[in-house]
Amino acid sequence: MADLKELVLTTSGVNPLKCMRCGKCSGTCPSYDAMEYHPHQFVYMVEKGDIEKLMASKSIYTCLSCFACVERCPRDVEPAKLVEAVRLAVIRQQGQNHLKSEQIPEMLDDDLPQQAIVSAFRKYSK
Amino acid sequence: MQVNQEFKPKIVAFCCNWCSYAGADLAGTNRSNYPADVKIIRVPCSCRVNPLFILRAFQRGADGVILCGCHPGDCHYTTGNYYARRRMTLLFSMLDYLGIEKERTRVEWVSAAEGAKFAATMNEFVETVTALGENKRLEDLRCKAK
Amino acid sequence: MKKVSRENLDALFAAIAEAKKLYLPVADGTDEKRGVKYSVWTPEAKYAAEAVNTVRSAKDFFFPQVENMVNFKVNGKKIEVDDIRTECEDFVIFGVRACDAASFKILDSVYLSEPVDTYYQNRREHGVVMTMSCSKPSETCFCSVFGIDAAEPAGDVSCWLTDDAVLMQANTEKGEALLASLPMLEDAADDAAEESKAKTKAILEKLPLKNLSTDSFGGDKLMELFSSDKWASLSEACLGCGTCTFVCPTCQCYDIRDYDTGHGVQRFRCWDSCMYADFTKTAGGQPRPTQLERFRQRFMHKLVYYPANNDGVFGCVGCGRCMKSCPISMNIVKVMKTLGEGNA
Amino acid sequence: MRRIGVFVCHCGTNIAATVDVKTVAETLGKEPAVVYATDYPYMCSEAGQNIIKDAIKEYQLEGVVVCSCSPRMHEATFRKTVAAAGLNPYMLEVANIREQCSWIHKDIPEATAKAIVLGRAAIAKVLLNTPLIAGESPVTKRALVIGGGIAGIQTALDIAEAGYPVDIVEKEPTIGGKMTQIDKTFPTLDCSSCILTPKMVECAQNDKITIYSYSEVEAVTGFVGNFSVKIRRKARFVDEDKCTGCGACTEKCPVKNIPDAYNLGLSNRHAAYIPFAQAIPNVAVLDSTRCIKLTKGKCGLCSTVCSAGAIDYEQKETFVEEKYGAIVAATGYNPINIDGYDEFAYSQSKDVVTSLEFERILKADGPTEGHLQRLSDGKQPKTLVFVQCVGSRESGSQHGCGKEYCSKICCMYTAKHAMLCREKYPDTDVYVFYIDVRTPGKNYDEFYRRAVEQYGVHYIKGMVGKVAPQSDGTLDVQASDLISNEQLHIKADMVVLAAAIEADKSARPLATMLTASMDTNDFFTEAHAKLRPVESPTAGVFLSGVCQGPKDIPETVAQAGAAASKVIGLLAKDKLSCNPCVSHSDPMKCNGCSSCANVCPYGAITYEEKDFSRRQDGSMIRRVAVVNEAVCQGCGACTVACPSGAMDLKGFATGQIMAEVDAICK
Amino acid sequence: MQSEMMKRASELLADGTVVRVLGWKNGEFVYDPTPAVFDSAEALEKDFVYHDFCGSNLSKYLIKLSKLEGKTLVFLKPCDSYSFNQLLTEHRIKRENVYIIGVPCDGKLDPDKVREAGAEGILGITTDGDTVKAETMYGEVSVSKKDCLLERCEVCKSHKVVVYDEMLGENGEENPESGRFDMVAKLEAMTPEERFAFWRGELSRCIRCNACRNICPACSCEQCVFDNPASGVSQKAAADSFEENMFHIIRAFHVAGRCTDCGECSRVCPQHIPLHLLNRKFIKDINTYYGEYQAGAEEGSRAPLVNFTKEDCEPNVVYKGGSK
Repeated sequence: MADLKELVLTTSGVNPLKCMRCGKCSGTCPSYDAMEYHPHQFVYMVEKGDIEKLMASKSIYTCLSCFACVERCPRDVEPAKLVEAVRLAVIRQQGQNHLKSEQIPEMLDDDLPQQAIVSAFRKYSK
Repeated sequence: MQVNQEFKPKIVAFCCNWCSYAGADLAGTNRSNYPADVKIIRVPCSCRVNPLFILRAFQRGADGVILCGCHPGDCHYTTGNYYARRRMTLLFSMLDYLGIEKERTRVEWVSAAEGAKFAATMNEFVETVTALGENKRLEDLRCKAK
Repeated sequence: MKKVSRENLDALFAAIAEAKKLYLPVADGTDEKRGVKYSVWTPEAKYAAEAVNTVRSAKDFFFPQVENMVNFKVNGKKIEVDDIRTECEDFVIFGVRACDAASFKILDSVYLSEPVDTYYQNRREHGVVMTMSCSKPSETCFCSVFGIDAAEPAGDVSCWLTDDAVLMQANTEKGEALLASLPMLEDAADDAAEESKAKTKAILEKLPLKNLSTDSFGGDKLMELFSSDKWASLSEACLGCGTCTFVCPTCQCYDIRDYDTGHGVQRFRCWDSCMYADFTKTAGGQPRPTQLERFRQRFMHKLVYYPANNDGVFGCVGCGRCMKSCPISMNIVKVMKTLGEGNA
Repeated sequence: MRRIGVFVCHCGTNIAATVDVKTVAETLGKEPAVVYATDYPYMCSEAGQNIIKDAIKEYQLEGVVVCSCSPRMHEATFRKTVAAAGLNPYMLEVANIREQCSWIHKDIPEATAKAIVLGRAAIAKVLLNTPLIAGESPVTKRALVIGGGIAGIQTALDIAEAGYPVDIVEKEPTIGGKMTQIDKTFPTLDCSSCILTPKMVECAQNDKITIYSYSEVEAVTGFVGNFSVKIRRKARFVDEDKCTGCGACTEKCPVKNIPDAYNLGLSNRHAAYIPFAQAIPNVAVLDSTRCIKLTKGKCGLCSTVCSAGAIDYEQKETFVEEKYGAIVAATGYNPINIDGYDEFAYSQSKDVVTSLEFERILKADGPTEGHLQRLSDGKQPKTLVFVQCVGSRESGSQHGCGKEYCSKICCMYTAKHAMLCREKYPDTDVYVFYIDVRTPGKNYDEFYRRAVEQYGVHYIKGMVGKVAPQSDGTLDVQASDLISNEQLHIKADMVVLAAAIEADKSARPLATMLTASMDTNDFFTEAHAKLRPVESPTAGVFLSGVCQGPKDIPETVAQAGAAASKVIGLLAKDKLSCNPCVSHSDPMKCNGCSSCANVCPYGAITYEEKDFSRRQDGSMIRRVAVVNEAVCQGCGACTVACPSGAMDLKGFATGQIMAEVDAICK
Repeated sequence: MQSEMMKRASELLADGTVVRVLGWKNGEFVYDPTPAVFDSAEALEKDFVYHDFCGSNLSKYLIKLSKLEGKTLVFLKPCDSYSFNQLLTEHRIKRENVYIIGVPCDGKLDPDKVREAGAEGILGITTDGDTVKAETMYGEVSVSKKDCLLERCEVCKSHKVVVYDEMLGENGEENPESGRFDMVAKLEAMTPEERFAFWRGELSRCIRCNACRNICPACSCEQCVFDNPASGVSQKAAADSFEENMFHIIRAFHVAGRCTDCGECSRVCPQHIPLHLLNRKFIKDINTYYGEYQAGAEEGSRAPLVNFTKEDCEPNVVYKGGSK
């Protein structure tokens, strides 16, 4: 789905076309064996627009977000950011508005970091 | 500032023969797009560009003027762009001091190998000048009358 | 004679401005020190009644510094001529001093004699000059030397300032018509201005330059003055700028230039100065190659050539502007005194 | 008004596809001065040039405007064309409606309108052109080659072969360059030294060739045909003429713990040394930073053992100044520093080496005397892993030293290394991790296939992610196999990294001295990427070898020969015509203030006292500027520095540029 | 001071050191002395003056005078001496033909400021310490001297005569804390719109009389580009607001790095346009971007615009610069 790809690209800020398919991300990935789709495949699948397969795969949760792939990629592609973007897409797909702005004030207390509210909004509202 | 959708700025680009003009040629060879509003004048070196030429362009209706030369240190004539750099710094500062939009003038160093940079620079400059709109503060109405 | 109270002066200006464009001396900018200039009247404008004179003279109204004359358009390989002349709109200049009013006569004799300068004529015909008698002359004033009476200024309408009113006397049909169109004017006695005139005359008597002599000058003194050896020392400090000529109410030289606008050509004239190195330069070169000759030209013109051709009237009105603005403080008074030494 | 002709080129469809050339010709034909305007598919063709020539005669044209490709491409062509028809060649202007119009715009009306404006600007300029006559300058029949590697050697030999004297400046104590360090060469596997050494010797023996070893270019002035170069000869503290290269000093020298550059620091040398056995010149050098005599004033052992009396502790650096007609840059390359690649454990393990270090290990005069050994324990490795593209093809900023380009030679030498390992030590397992195997070149792919098919080298597509030294002395190589889609761990004994190559650091300051342009990677820019690949845009400066871009030995040698032929072509001329677009000063307006001389990079401006006596002014002698037209290069710096506008530049006069501005802004 | 100057001048004329003296000649009123050349003790006795209104800078006259036979004696005030040095640097003056007597200066007066204080119809002016007394046709007016100083003297950059053969009186010191850039900084702090309005207001009053150019010691070209039809920018009058700007931008640019900030341009402008603010902007920029440089402080110094360093700032410093 084209707009899903668009969503992943915008939220991740990654340009998969920069990938030269060297596989260093996969070569460096510590959870490679736990993954159905490996980092280099991930990049390629996003490029092809195969987002739904990725969303359905457990791979996105086996990624440790250790960013070794981001660190090592010779072309600055940042595969881990794509994984995170797909995770986000999944959350957004879950549809319901879990959080409404009216609910915020009563949830506020001094210990709640501002950042938590913002990211909660990103994740739980539509 | 109101942006007129129809407004097409007039941009004069002075390019040194050895680096930037060749860079512009390379942009062409690479088929890199940039707006047709940019017209290039070839000069032997950025140091050939007299502040008078820049003012003349504004007088004659230019909305932006950009000077491109070899990167400092790479001047075909060794030192030309160092002088151009000082001249333009002071000229632009003066134009700003007189309240003329400083974004209308620019210097960029573009080497013969930087076709992509040339196109990107021109795209960005045209965008900036388009956003500024027509040059009103340094215009000669006589030259605008049809 | 007519009068209007000083409180009603602004209403009078408003009434004039309703029909015609009205210019009057006001402070240049907010800063008084920058002097006084003629400006279009607006309800906010404050008439600078005290200031003896504007920095620029009133000749601008009839002989502007830059005037477009004709346009040419290049259309393919053809050239089209575009006559851009239009009828000038009516205007009134208020507060002109006697010296400037006298300068108009000098300009007229140049521009309105055959062949008539139609650009000048157009403006002159549509302008009404309202003069104002001087109340606070400066030490640089010497109009009386040229027979001008600052208490009796010429113009279409002459005005005098009293403590509570402005008195007006029409001198021409144009002036009559203007005054007749102003209902707020009241009648005044014919001698109502006498007190004001007397005050002015008393001050004129105290002017330091009132005794400046013109005896050594005039059309008949051509050869002896031209070949005087004093020009060398007089002109040695002259920088060759055009300040004196540009502030002078009687300097009337101009240059005609073409400006290529890219779409066509604008032919315009602009003031020129005989002090400039390229004045009247031709393909053959400059007729006056050094500053001495150019300097001499200016003063010979005012003091000798002009009177030679105009029944002895001098080409200077003694406004004193050049005395205040010359960068090196050289001026016609110093020239007259130096050349006159030993002759008078 | 001048009679101008306008000639609009279609350039096939290159221009005509986006610019309506008919409309351009028609519109420009209506310009006031234009008496003839036409268009033609290829103006640069003979037929096209004939159209111009015929029109010049038929319409008595006084100026010509060609709307075509960049003037950098065909200005010279069309100048010859108009000259052939009797016009001064400088009565021509080219409007660039291809590179700067048709190729960058897609919209036909827009591109057409722009082409017309560019044409108008050219017409406006040509109306103010003045006929210019080129002066002449003599050519110094001597060439300078900077860099004494295989590129420089080959260039020098070829130039000398044609009979012209040529000097080689080499910063190291010997010529030979990188090729001396290499064991075998692909794709024939012949011995590098065996083919290089004879050429080095030939250089030394050829009486047309002077070798300035251990020397650097200090300053360059002048211009094509007339360069003047100052060469700094570093002090080697050994008299080159006396030294016999016997090596006695190097043996007796008590300082022996200095990393040997020839072996990339894998072994040590003495403070007195000869870089390697076949060095040319075969002359010892004292390392001034380590020699005890030179640093502390004691020792002097080498002097006592030198039977030739060649040791000279008092030697000072000297300078040679020489004139040259042409200069060839052949500054070569170096592998990049890969200390930053932590993931490959290069800095942690002695058994992770670069490919050039591996060459040294394989070569008989290397630290292991040609035996394949681990540098950590001297054992012969059983499993070797080669990693390709280390630092090449990188756009990332992680390591700070990566290069975006392909280093071009790594695929082939890695195949060579793998093959040599398997050939000499059939019991080794060799793995090559690659992204792509690039083998364009005669017999290159066949070579690579032999490595796979005949020698059983394991080629695995996929980049190594990590090399981790293990406690048992092995190296854990972690990589992904992209074809089988699995992650591998290989227990390797040795890892060889194919480090990217980069232009030698001396190239950048040299380019500045030569006023030659460089690209962002510090490779010299060629005058035209396709048509003038061995010339720099700076006239008289030529390019040989890797300083222009990565290339292997056969390509380098080919380019070296090409550069030499260009140099020979230049030196064969007795005179060069000078650029007539030079500055000139109007003495009537000149103040003599020296602003122009202050900014002139060539010292082309001098002053003289000139008498301007005029009527009444008496004697008036003023100081005025005079331009030496043979020295002036036409940059125009003086024209702007001049406050009175007395200085102007022929061909790019103030009036001409303003006319262009006016036409463009109209 | 005046009598000492006359005494030295007469001596130097008498012993043949110099053949002429360049100084100031008494005017019609006290405030209007004219630069003049004197060739005898008698001439000096008759007309030579030196007082608070001798503001004009004599250096420029030496371009011509130093080419004449024989030495010219000139009196240079501190600011004039900077102009002299700059002209020497540019090879415009033959040093060997000039004998310089440096005269100290504690500020010159601006007659317009005296008038401004209410003194119309000035018949005479006397200075007594810090008080300036004007006798006028309409009575006597007293003003504090510091209120009547020329603008350049209010923010005097240096009381030091930088080149002389002999000095009359005590030479002064440079004054780095003059505050002469304060107004420039104030303008820089304005918005571009405010600056535009400010300069339009000022420059639209220009009558193109060329007083600023012709008085300027740096504007001493054999032929000015504005008088040269071949330059493409010649103008005799500003026919358009553009040309008003153009003239002043180019004039300031042409003297950039060469202008010693002698302030003559502003002194002579009949329309009181603060032209020094243009020149000082360039001086301030040069100081900021390329290091402190005072034109004329040192003979032979290389003007910033015909000089460079490889590390110079890029022109985009203007975009990043403080003023918004």
